[in-house]
This record gives sequence, structure tokens and C-alpha cells, in this order.
Amino acid sequence: MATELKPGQKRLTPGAIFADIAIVAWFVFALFPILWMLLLALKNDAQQTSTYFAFSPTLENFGTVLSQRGTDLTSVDFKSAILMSILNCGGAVLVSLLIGIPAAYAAGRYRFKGSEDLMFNMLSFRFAPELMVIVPLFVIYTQIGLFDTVFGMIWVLQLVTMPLIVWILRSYFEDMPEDLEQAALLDGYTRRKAFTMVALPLVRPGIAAAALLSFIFAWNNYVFPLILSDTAASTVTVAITKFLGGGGQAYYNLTAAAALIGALPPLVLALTIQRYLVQGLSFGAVKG
Amino acid sequence: MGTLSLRGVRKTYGSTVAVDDMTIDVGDGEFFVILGPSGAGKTTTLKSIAGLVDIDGGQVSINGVDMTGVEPYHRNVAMAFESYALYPQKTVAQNLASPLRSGRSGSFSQDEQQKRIDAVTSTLGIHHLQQRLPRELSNGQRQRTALGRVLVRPADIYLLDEPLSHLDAKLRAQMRAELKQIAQSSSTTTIYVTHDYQEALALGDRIAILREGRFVQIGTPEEVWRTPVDTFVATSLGQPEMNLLPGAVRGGRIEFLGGAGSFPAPADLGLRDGQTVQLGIRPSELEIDRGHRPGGDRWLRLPGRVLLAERLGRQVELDVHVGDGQLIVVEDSDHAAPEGSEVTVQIDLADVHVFDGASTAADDGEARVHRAAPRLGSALGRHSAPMPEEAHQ
Amino acid sequence: MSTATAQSSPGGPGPAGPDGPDGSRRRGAPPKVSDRARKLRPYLLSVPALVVVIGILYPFVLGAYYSILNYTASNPEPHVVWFANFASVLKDPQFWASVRVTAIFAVAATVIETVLGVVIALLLNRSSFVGKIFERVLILPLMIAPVIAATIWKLMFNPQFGVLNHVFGLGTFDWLSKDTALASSILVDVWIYTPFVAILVLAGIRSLPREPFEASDVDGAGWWYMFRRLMLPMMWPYILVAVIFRFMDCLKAFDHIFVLTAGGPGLATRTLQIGAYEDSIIFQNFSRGSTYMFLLWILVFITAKYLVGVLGKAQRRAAGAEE
Amino acid sequence: MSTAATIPAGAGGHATPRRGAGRTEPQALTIRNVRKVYASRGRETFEAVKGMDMNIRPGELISLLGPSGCGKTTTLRMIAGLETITSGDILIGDRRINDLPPGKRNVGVGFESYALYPPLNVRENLAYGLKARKVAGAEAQVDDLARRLEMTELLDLRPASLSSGQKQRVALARALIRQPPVLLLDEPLGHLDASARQRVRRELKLLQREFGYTTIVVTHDQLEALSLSDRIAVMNGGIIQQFGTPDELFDDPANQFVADFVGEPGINLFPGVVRRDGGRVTVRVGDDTLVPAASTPADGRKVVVGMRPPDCVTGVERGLRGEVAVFEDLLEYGLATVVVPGVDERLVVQTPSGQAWSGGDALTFTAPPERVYLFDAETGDRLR
Repeated sequence: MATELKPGQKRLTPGAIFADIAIVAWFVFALFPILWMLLLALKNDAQQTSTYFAFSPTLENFGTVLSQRGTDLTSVDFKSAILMSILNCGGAVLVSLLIGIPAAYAAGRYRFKGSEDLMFNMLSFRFAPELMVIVPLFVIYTQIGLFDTVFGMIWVLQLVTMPLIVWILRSYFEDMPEDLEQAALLDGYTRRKAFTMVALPLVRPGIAAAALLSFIFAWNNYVFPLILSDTAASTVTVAITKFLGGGGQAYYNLTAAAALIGALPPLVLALTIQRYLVQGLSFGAVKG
Repeated sequence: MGTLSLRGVRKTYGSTVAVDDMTIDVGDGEFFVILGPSGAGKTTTLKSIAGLVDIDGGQVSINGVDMTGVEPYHRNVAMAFESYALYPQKTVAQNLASPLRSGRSGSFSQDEQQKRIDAVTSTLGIHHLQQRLPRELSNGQRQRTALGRVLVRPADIYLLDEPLSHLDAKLRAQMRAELKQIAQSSSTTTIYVTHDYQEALALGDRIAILREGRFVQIGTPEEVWRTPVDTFVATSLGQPEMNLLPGAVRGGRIEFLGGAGSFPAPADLGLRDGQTVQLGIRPSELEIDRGHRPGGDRWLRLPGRVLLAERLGRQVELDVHVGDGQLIVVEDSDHAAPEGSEVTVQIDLADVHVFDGASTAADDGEARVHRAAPRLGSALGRHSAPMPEEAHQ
Repeated sequence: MSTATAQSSPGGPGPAGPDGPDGSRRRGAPPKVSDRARKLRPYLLSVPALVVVIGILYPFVLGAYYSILNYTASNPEPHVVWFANFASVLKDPQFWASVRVTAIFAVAATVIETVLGVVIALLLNRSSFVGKIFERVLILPLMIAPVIAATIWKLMFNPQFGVLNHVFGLGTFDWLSKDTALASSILVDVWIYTPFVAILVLAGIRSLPREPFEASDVDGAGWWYMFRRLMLPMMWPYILVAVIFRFMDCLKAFDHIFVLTAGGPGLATRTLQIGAYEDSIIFQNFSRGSTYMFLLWILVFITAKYLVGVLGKAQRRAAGAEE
Repeated sequence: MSTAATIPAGAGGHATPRRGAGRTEPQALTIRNVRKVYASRGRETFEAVKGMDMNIRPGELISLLGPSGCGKTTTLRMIAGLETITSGDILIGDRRINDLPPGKRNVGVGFESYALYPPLNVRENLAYGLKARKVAGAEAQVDDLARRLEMTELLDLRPASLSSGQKQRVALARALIRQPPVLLLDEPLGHLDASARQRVRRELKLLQREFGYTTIVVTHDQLEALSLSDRIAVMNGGIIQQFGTPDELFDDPANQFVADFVGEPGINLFPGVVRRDGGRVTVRVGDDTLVPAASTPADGRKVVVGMRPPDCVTGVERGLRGEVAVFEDLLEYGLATVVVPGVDERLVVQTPSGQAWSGGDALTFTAPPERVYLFDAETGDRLR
């Protein structure tokens, strides 16, 4: 029998049934579009405009989307878009980790002049209207040839990945007792050794969570690739919108299949780091 | 093996002064205890010595070498942290091996390492836990592991930060004795920080009482116990705390408890008529008169009524109402007076401490004494300590 | 673990190296690190991040500079016009339409998501069997790219083939018409971001201490009284954090609205960011677009300052400190 | 400030409760064969409380004493209604309260962590329960109680700005405000430092005397239980080991657990073998012999001997002979850790103030026969 009473939980639950119905209602609303995307992705060309739930499912669409045939039909090279997304986002996360970990450590460990300014700057990136930066970047990129390149995308995606990584890791470093590294110093190890031997292993889960979460956000980003890339470095999110926006015939089933493929990596990653999500989503403002 | 000297060490955090004007010399092989309530600056003191915090002023020297600006790993000191600070991903044995493997506390072969680890873990009773991870240990076992990481290595100075605080009472008493035995057989200079006066008395060659970042008194256990320089030191040692009773000099006598008690003001204390004083009386030194009546002026006798009698094991703590105040008296449980009974409480005047009358306002029980009143001497006028600087107003 | 490797090379760089070849401790003056070198440490660690910050700040400042130029693709040699852009933008009814759309969108979406999110969090906190099953998938809409979410919804909104009209029997109801597009955009925003509020608030509720609520039970307080007097003030900081994030993001909403309606029909869903996009990217009037963004940035900045102040107050209150 | 000093001397002495008009009479609390079993799927069932019986008289102050996990807090929470009762009955007076929600049981609870309502100030904290039930004149009652407990100046403060001592008193006041016939306090002195603990302990005791509530205190601190309680229930493993007055517990422990748990410095426990020589009973310990109290176990029986350090007498002819390993001078008394040949355990002997020993000194000690306790080596039960 469950005897633990959580805050706000009532011993007697007179409205329990109503509450359960309300929850179910929300989840019908929340999950239906995803379900519908799945159904649509399994329909063949003839059924794609039907709104019935009963049909003969096919996996063909996924293959089509990723093949040359899909590119011919929809004029979207989805396979390349996936590759570019992986390159852009993976690269951006790696760069952010290399640069962000030392900064997060400095901000979490030392109280130094300007550390709060640095952190606030990072946070303001999160809330700055992207276009404020993109318009000048668009001009700069076209001038110096970074437009539509992986390097250009990695650079601009720092706006997404860096603040997240620095803020999450700072709170990890702050929470980690200073005593541990100090003990290593007294054991006779240098500061660098104390960091790699003691601090780094302890924040490894934080690094993993921050990296995955920032990867998700970079993956889901739309404005940057939309404006700062064309075809060579364009990503999944841009590609998906082209399925419907193209001049020719719209392939709803292919669109849904592409959307499903594009949504899958974030969903899988999110479920693996669910424990750390809250902290990441709120930049450490709410501890999960 | 090593000597330590602090010269005017000062450390501030923002506007808070954690440690101020701290000066001590600790001799080679000495067991030096720093006793103080939480927040007094004990840990900061240790970390200043270790080089883990950068001090704002003064000088730390180890073996006569100035250590300003020297990194912790070059100071050859070992420290047990109150938080244990065990490496969570390493086993007990690996934790203990860590200082031996860094190469800075000497070079040890694999065999020598294991021998040292075995010896220390056996002494501390954690030999069977060597392969456990810290998270698989109880708090007491963690604390002993942290202590082990210090004892396993040679060092100039051991710094121990409340190393027994997380043990239960029984184990604490056992470990205290254990530690004393280790200290007696080892010759490593040790700075030991605690808030437990019994640990200080039992272990310290000398005790320094720390209050708000400053040493109030430094002396042998006997000295700080018999001749506390002020009410802060007096109430820091002993449980239940020393009774502090306000009194005043009238016509050459010190009167207190609303006139229920009085005795001649000792001549050598130089008290003025009308001057207020505070009397300090240890509960354990008071006794209930059971017909044994020591004669002469040496004894102070106070009639009162027992308000509460609380059993404390073999002893009973009596709350005795005397005059307009109360006295805590600790008596053997076999001789305790029942609640409500009329008794006479008595004490040797030599054991009554006279403090200056400055008020000692205690709030609801957090920071107990706001202003410590300096000790003037004992009620017999003898055994008075050399007057400390602060005692002169 | 291998002890052989642990044994080797304990030292760091330079003078901090191991003492003597035999490992015995070297007597005499140990190496010192100057005060300045100590103070410099955190800055050295932060240098790379600082470079990135500057790298991002540069275009930002440049953007602000654009807003006082007359810079367009057809005028590549601009000169300073000072506040002419601001004057023209502030006089432009299109701009004010965008402000109105942005404000309605941001307020409506934030309010709906907050209320719904808090209710869902409270319901899930009851830890019923049903709730436990669903809690794991609560996150899903939030993790799907807004663009993809909008694409799905666009398919469902389709007047002819859309599943919504079919299921609800709405015939050929146009979800994205002039009158309905904004509401539909809000609906999609609610679908994506309500879980965000719910997750944050749920984590907040679960981090609350249990004892005050037990004390409330012992005191015989009813649920509503307990909620009003105790629970709501205690979870208010978490709600506020969610509100801040949501409101600020709503102010610069772009992705899903752009995919759903591209700002149309007409000006129906032309938020400030979409307006800026049109001006600077489509019409290549960089200065005008930057002016839009500069004004939006000021709006975001002021709102942020205010909300963070409110948050601080709420946190102190919830923690039981004096005001 | 000390409440103790302000309570009239008449309050001491006997447990005669003084109550104002309209105060609830203290009531008896009966716990009848109460069990608590935690069972959840996928985990082993755990019986936290195994058939507990207790009759608590009106106005009595009882302590539940035991190590963590012994079931004492669970018991308290069952009485408060914060845990369900697996089986058995709990009665306040004659009323069975098993199925009442906590708010209807009319008990006051002081939580270990104080559990003050953080967003509310002290006044609102105290009035919370009254206002939730729409009791008229809540404000006046709060003011009244605050005056009595000398905390009027705290009323407008919020919990975070109170010291732990003040929090403790506010928590107590909140438990008292509805004048419940039964008061339940979980580790009421747990977060206070040694000096405050002493003062609050005395206040608590005098207050309880004055108000006369039937009070149950949960504590793991044996000293606290001994000094505070009329009677103590020592618990271990969900079972009451002994229920008696502080004197009974200390001087006449029912088993090895109680003897070991109560008393500081802790009791020496070491193995021995009973020798009966006609009417004379002795215990063989190592190479030496001890004379136990008037207990009469069978010859050759293996026992555990218990001897409290403060009961040890040194400077005797016959007794246990050993060598001092460590001597700690605590000035009020000394503690010698002694190694006795043939005994694995190191024994602790309390020596009078002024005596000094050093390592290697030979020491002979014993205890008065009535203070030598014998326990069954297998079960730990006291042998009488």
C-alpha cells in the first residue's frame, strides 16, 4: 500500500476519477498529433489525403524520403540535410564543450570580478531575438564567405549551445563540494590534476546532459539555417518545411515521414536524459 | 614532524572577518586543539594553514619557512575534512593510496603502500572495508576513512577538522581514546579542530579557544578549565554549562541571588563598592549538603528548593531555586534530592570564579554569550590567572 | 585500476614538478605562486568563452548600428541617418500591427500555458496510476522541433484533407484564415510549450519540503485553504521561472508561426520577428529590419528586468524571508 | 530569555496540571497491538512496528527512544494520522482514532524540521489551524499564547529570519495553540546546539508540567530521554525493549540492548562464565573473578557482563586486573581505557577527578555487586 504522502496529495481522493479523466484528456490532445504523424507516415500515396484511421500501412515512405526518388519528387535532399544537421550540431556542441567547461568551472569555483557579467551575457543570448544578430551576420557571412558553410553554422549555433552548457555546468561545479579538489591538492596533486582526477569525473553526468540537451536545441533550431545557409549546409528543420512549401505537388505522407525522422533524435535523446531535463530547460533555475 | 607559526593571520570573506589577528606557535610534535562554536572560524584557520584559502594578511610558516604564496601541494600538510571529502569513485583503499601515489609525500613502492594502508585501516577498524566505495559506508566509516587518508602518509603537520563529529556518542568516545593513543605514539604535529570540549580536554596538549575569528585563551587543559579568562571560555567548557550569577559588591561583600548568597570580596581583586560582578560556578563543583559541613569561610552555603531533578545517567541534574535565581547542580544519582525538597547547596569558595560585571546577554539559545566578561579571579582570591590583556578596560 | 600508471608523473608543468629524482621531499624554499598569478587563474579559464561572447556581441552591436543607417541591399554604401528609421517604423501602422499581434500572442499563450501547465503538474503530483504512465511522455511535444510540430499541425489544419475538420465534423473550416490564424498559432504554441511549464512546476512541487504540508493536515486545513495559503506561495517561484521563460520566448516567437502562416494572412500573425525577417531578408532592407529588432530587444530587456525582480521577491517570500 | 525563570516555582514538584478555563483535559493514550507493515510491489515487505502496546496516562510525558530505523517516528506518525495503521488500535481517551484524518484527531505535532509554513509569518503560522477551521477569535488566541510563551516580538517575523531556537519555540506554540489533549514531538531538540538544548529542554519540561498535556517525545538521544521523561519506551527493530522510568532503565535494564543504548560513557560489555560454588555466585572474566548482583544463573552458563564506567571502583584488592592503554583526563573525571588479559574488548573505567594514570599502568577495578549486570550470551536478556 502506498503510504507516503507527497506535498499536496490528499489522503482521500474524492476527485480522483475526475483528475484522471482530466489527465487522459490532456494526453489525448498532446499525443494525438504525434500519433497522426506516425499514421500519415505509414500511408501510401493514394491514401495520403484520407483522414481515416484504418488503412494498410507501409514503410515505403521512409525509404523514399531518404533516397534520390524522394529528392526527385519533392526537390528536397533530405539525406544531406540529416548529415548537415549532425555535422552542424555535433560540431557546435563540441566547440561549446571545449570552451564552455573551463568557463563554467571558473564561474562555479571562483568568485572573480566580471564572472557574473560573463554569465549574464551568456543568459542574455538565450533571450535575445535571434534576428538582431542574424541580420548583421548574414551581411558579414556573405562578405567573408561563411554563408552556407558548416563552419559558419557551428559558429552561429554557439548562441544556442554555449549558454546552455555554461549555465548547466556552472551549477554542477557550484554544487560539487570544493573540499574534494582541496583534498586532492593536499594529497599532493597539482590543480590541473585535481581537476581532471576529481572534478571532471563528478560532473560527467552533467556534461552528458548538457551536451545532449544543447544538441537537441541546436537540432531543432530553424532560424539560423533558414537564413545563414542555402543548400550546402541546410538542415533537417529547413528541409521539412520545403516539403510543403515547394511549388509542385505536396506529398503529405512523405512530409510526415520526414518529420518523424527529424523528430526522432531529439525524442530519443530527451528520454535518455529525462532526469536532467528540468535543470537544463530552466538553466539551473529549477533543480529537478 | 614540524613546527607551525601563525603571525597576525587575517582572512575575510567580503565584509565578514573569518579569522583575525591570529598568532600562535605550535611546537614540533604538539597536539594543539582549537575549540570553538560553529562559525568561529575554525575551518578557515585550518585551510589558511593548508594554503587552501589565500589569507589577506599575516604569515603562515611551517618549519620556519614562510609559506605565503606556496601551493597546498608543496606544504606537506595533511588534512581530514569535516565533510570527509572522499573521492566518490575510488574505494577506501584507493582513497588512502592517493596521497602515497602523488609522489609528493615521499615515494612508496606498491608493497609499502599496501603495508601502510593495512596498518592504518586496522587501527581505525575499517580494514574489512578497503574495497568499498564511500557511498557504501556509514557516516562513521567515512569519517574514519577520511582520518585514515591523513594518518597513512608522512607529513609535517596533520590538520584534523572535527574528525569525530559525525560518529555516534559511543563510537566517538572510543575513537577519541584511539586517537589519543595514536597521537601519543606518533610525533606528527597536529592541529585539531572541534566544538566538543571533552575532545579538547582529553586530547590537547594545549587548547586554544576561538571566538569570532580570534583566540580568546590559549593554555593547557588544566589552565583553561581552572582559570578561564572570561565567561565565554568558562561556558565553552563543561556540560551543563557553568552557572553565571550576577552580583554586586556591597560593604566589602559580594552579594548575589537577591541576597541569598554573599561572601567577603577578595582583597586582591581590587573591587570597588557598588561594582557589579558575575560569579561563575560549575554545576559539578556544587554539592548538596548532606550533613557533611565543612567549616570555615572557605565554603559558600546557599539554601534553596529543588525545582526539577533530571536524570542524566549516573548523575542527576538539579534545577535549584535559590533567592531570586536558579542554580544548576549536578549530583550523583544515589544522593539526589527529590523535586520539591528544601536543600542547602554548597561549594568551596576556591571554585567560585569572579568575572567582571559586563552583561552577558544570552538570546534564545543560539549564540550564547554576546559579550564575554573577563575573569577577575576566584572568590578566594587565590589561583587567579595572570591578567590577560583584554581584562584591562 | 592500474597502479602502475597512477604511480607515474604526478607533477604538473614547470616548477611544480616532482621533487627530486628519488621522490624524496626537497627541503628548502618551496616554489611560490605570486598573488597576481592566483588572481589571474579564473580569467585565463574564461578567455575562450570571452572570445565567443565578443564574437556574438560584435554582430549584435553591428545590428544596433545598422538601425541608424540607411542600409539596404540596393544601397550598399550606407550613411548614418540617426533616428530616421525609428521615426519611420514608429509611424508605420504595420509595425504597430506587429506589436499588437506579438503582445496578444505572448500574453495569451503565456497565460494559457501557465494555467494549463500548473493544473497538469498538480494533477500529475497526485501520483495516480494513470498519471505515472503519462508522466514519461509529457516531454514529447516539447522536444519535437517547433518547425516540425507546426508542420504536423499544418497538415491537421488542412481544410480539405485535415484530420481535425474530419474528426470534429467542421466541414472545410479554415483554421488559418485571417480571423483564426492567430488563435491557431496560439493553440500550436500551447501544444508545444505547456509541457515546459508543467515539467518545471512539477519539479518545483516535488522539491518542496513535505513537512509543512503534513503540519497543514494536522492543523486540519482543507485542500483549497492549504493550496491558497501554503502551496501556491511556495510554488510561486517555480511558476514565475516558467512564466519568464515562456513570455520572453513568446515575444520573439518565429519558427512555428512562420511555418504555419508565414505571418499571414495579411498581417494577422505578423509578429515582430516575422516583420523583421520580411524587411531584412525578403526585402533586404537591413536597417529597417534591425530597427524592428532593436525595438523588440528593448521590449525583451525591460520585461526581463521586471520579471526577474518579481521572481527574486517571490523566491524570498517562498523561502520565508522578510520582504 | 528563559521561560524557566518566569514560571512560578509552584509549577514544579508534582505533575498537577494547572489549566485555565476551557482548556482541554489531557487524555490517556492507548496503543493496542499496533503494527505497521510497509509493502510495495517489487520490494520486500518491511515491518516497521511489530505489535506495540502502551498505556499512557493523562498528563504523562513519554519518550520513544531508539536508534534510527527502530520504528519510533513511524509510531508517532501513526498516532498523528500521517501514516496508516496496518493493524491494532490507537485510542485517545476512549475514542478510537485509527480512521480519523490527522486534522480530526486533535493532536498537536511538533515536527523535527519544525515544518513552519515558510510563506507565512509567525502570527499566521500560529493562526493557520484556527483559521482553517474558521475558529472565532483566532487572533486573540494567538496573541494570548504568544504572550504566555514570551514570543510576542516574533509574531511579525517570517520563519527564515528566526534562529533555530526560536523556530523550535514557534513550532511548539503552533502545536499547542489548539490546546490538544495529546502532544507529539519529533526530536524537539534535535537541531539545537548543546547549550540551547539544555535550556529548551528545561523550558519544555516546565511547560509540559504547567499545561499538563499528555506528551510523546521521539528522540534518539538517551540523555534527552532520561532527563525529560516520566517514562521511556526504548525501541529497537520495531519492538519495545523496555518501558519504564528513567531510573528503572538506567539502574535495572531489561536486556543488553537497553543497557548498551542508555548511559554515557557507554557500558562495558564483555563475556564471562558463571561459577556457582554452593550459594556463592561469581563470574569468571579472563583470569579474574567478579561478584555479580543477586542473580542466580546456572553454573557454567555463558553470559555477557555489563559494567558501567562510572560504576567502576578503582584501588581495590580484587576485581579485574588490566593495563591502562590510554588515559583521558576530563578534569571532572578521568577515563582510563584498560586492556584486561583474556578479554578482547577494551574496557573503560571512570576515575575520580584528580587521579592521573598513564599508559602501561596496572589497574584493578570492580563494581558494586548490584551494579554488575548479567545478560544471556545468546538472547541478550537480563539474567536476574
